[in-house]
Amino acid sequence: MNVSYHTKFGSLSNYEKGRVEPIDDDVKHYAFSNCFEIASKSKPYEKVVFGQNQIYVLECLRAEGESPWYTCAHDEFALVMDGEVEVHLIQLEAPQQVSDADKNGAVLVEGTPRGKKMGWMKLKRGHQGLLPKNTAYQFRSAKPGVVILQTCKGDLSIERWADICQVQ
Amino acid sequence: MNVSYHTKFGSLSNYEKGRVEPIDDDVKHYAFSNCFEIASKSKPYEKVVFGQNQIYVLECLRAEGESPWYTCAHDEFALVMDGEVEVHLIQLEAPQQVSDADKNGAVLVEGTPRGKKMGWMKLKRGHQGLLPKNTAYQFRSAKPGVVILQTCKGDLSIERWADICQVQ
Amino acid sequence: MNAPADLAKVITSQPDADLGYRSFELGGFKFRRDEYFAHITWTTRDGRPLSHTMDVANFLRALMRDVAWGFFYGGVNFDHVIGTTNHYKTVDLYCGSYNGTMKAAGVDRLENFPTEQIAATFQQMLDDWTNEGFDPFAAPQETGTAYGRKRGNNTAAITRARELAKRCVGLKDDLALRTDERGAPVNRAFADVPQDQPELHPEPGFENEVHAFNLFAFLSRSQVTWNPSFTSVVKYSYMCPTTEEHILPIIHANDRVEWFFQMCDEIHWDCADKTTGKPLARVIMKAGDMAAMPAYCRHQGYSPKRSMLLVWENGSPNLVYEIQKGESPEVPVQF
Amino acid sequence: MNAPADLAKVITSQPDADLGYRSFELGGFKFRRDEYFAHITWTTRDGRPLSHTMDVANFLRALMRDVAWGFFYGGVNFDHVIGTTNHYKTVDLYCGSYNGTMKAAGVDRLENFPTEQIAATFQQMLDDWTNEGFDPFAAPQETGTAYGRKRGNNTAAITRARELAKRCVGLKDDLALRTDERGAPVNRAFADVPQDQPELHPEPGFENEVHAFNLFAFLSRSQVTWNPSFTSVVKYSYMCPTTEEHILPIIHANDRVEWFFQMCDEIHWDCADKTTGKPLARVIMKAGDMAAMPAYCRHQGYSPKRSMLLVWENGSPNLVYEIQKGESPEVPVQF
Ligand SMILES: [Fe+3]
Ligand SMILES: [Fe+3]
Repeated sequence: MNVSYHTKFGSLSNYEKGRVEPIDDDVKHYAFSNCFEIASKSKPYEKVVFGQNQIYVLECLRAEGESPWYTCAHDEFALVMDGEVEVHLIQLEAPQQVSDADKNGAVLVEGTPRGKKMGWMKLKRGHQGLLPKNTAYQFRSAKPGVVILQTCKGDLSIERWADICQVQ
Repeated sequence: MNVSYHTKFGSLSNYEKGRVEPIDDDVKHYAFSNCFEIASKSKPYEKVVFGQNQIYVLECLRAEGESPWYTCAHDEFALVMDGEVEVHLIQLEAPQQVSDADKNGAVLVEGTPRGKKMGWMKLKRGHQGLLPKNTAYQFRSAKPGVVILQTCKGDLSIERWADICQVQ
Repeated sequence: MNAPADLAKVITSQPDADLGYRSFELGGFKFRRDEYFAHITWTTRDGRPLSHTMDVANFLRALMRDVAWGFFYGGVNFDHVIGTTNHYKTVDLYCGSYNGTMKAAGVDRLENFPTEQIAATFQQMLDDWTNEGFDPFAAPQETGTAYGRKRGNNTAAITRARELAKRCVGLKDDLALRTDERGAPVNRAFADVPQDQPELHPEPGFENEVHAFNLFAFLSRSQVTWNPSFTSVVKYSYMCPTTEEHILPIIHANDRVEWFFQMCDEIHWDCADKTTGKPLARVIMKAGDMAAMPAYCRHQGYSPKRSMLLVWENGSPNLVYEIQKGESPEVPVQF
Repeated sequence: MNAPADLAKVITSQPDADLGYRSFELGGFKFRRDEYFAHITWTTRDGRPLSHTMDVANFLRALMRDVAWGFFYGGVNFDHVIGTTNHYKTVDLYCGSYNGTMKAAGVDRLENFPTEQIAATFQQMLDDWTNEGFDPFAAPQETGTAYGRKRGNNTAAITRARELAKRCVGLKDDLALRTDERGAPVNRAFADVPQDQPELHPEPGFENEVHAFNLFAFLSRSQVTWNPSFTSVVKYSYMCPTTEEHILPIIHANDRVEWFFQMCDEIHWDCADKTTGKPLARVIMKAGDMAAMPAYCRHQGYSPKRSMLLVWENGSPNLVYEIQKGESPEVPVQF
């Protein structure tokens, strides 16, 4: 039989949030949130932690306009959940790189990033881009979008669990 | 695909008994027994109760030789589980019938049964015969067989639960 | 109290545009199905929304029995969450009320409905949700899939009448024997069961009294699984033999002691506490074994090969009142 | 300790004359299958025989995951009775040990085996018991039946290699993209998922660094269900997306907090206490929802339509020791 399916994605303008239905537990222990809801209430490029496991985090970013330039001592990955986001990459020169190779999380590049242009990419919904370690990268998004970052918790990570999570 | 099946029946000479595997309960509450085991330890035509629910019983009989003549104020049914058992029926005259129409269970006919011969039937494994109320009936079985009786508990019913049931 | 016409009114939606199935409402319970699942939602005793998901094939197999048996004796658990309890004029529908944890947490819901109201809702749900080619009464190896979008129906299969002898199968004016001609061929798994009928030698005039039939042959021609018929009746003592294959689609919590006599092959039973669902025992039954299910247990059977089980029920109407008054014993026999 | 060759020795019977399947023994546990069921028997802690019956399709789907995942993180419950706990060099096999009632009653059994011993036994059992036409990784609507007598095998399907990117899918020398040519067509349920690849504008020499891929297109071409791949790696942070349809065949009791990010469609989760199996919560996840599974829970998901779930795992080898020392948090975050 030939049936057609409709795959249901969410977006800033159209999402439906699920819920925890507690039976005999504290709903806070499920840290239940929604990336579109978080991004709809965030300022551009706030790195809102919405998943964390020891040093590792998943951050939810509202992509809107140009982000600052970031760099990080380890690889990161950006997954676009809504919108169209450009990622511009510069092979950062050593003095501007994170000096501590073990430092977790992205930091702002001090001053204007110096180094070879590596190129850029345009990510649409479902596209996941590599943010190689020790590069400088900038997001550019003409309209509001949503980016999920796979990274480690760093100086710029923002935690506001009580605001984003179902609490009862 | 054409596969053939072997339906596994039991018999006096060949049966495998299951068991209750208690987790957190008393095995006696399951009154677990086996008709072939009961019949292999019974005397001919002992009416061993192996199922009971208020006034109702299922009895397990070792059919061997000729039984006495029985009669009963209500219908009964005989199901043969092993062997070949003849059932002979006589339309019992009123004086020999059970005088109390509400009396439960079969009784022995006093003296020789008097009345019209109704006929007889030969029951093999899986055959179930009607023992109509107020008739006299007699089982005849050349070799040992097993009969299950659907009836009510009566004067001739024998209960020996501790002997027939799994107790631990 | 509502008039019967109202009671039988079923609250249902238009068919879903994609899936093709209707949703149903009964009191505070909502039911919907999709390709794989039945979804049941309710408001808990403490006022919160809660949901439950069941594989739809398992749900329909359970629903089929509940409908066909008129809610049966006692409790019919579809699984560890949802089920019904028969009060014989009314029926409880519950979610979580017989699940120890959910009950203790106050997240269960139980509502009592007039029998005709819940029956009408369940019948329509069963009919709407059962696709062409899926027979909820059939063994899994003998039917097509329950899954997917709505396609046709199988009304004939789900409205089979229960076969109930008044006195004994094969008597004049009573339940007829099963034959090829009557649409009851021998099942593949019982091809080796002898089909001979008993030798009957009635004297003239006693043809309807000198009566016997081949019960095993009768059962070998059963087209359904886990669906007892009545074959012989002594007062309120009912012989309810049935042929079993795969898993009993419900977890039965009888309100009285129930006896099983395994006539061939084998069935393994999981027995659990009726109120909480906690495991109590396993009962492994082979040909010739007899076992009682105590009235405090719920039971679910597993039959690896199609087998013949004699369910022996006490259908006395007085028993209902004795059960209500707590006078009916929970265990089969004291010894 | 035995030599590795001995450890991998599998104790198995000759094939059953009628059914065609082998039986297996592992320590005090015995396994056999028939047309419909897997039967597991053991001797209880207090020395009595006990048994358990599982639908064999469900058993094989669970066994498939346990084998393919190398016993995964923490506990893999096949159902409410049987399962394994991974200690990463050894594995516990248990019946009833994580069932509150059975544990309290002393009828459970738990044995620890070297990983290679249980792995070899499980692999052979899976191979022997899986028939031609049944793919335990496939969605129920996309495979044939697991039931019946032994017929052929499906070794190719059950020995699929896990797809594990070292850094990121699509990089040189890393896990390749999925394409028609590589035997990974778009699944019927994801026919509407855009297959475009990201626009890449690398400067010369940066072709392997200016890198992105279409994760959703990659997932739309998954041939399996409930089987996470690694697609991107940051230190020990693993993105393990997977496509889900019907029911997660195991009830996972992770030994660490595990995060789920629902990327499209929806999944409903039953969460229960890891130790006892008592229900704790339902988690209804829709596109864009994030939820953590606390380390004290066991979880089982229901996906009505094939959906994309990002399982996010912390695979740090230190975590095992922290868990053993009780230093690892059971809840995802304090707030
Ligand atoms: Fe029952
Ligand atoms: Fe998990």
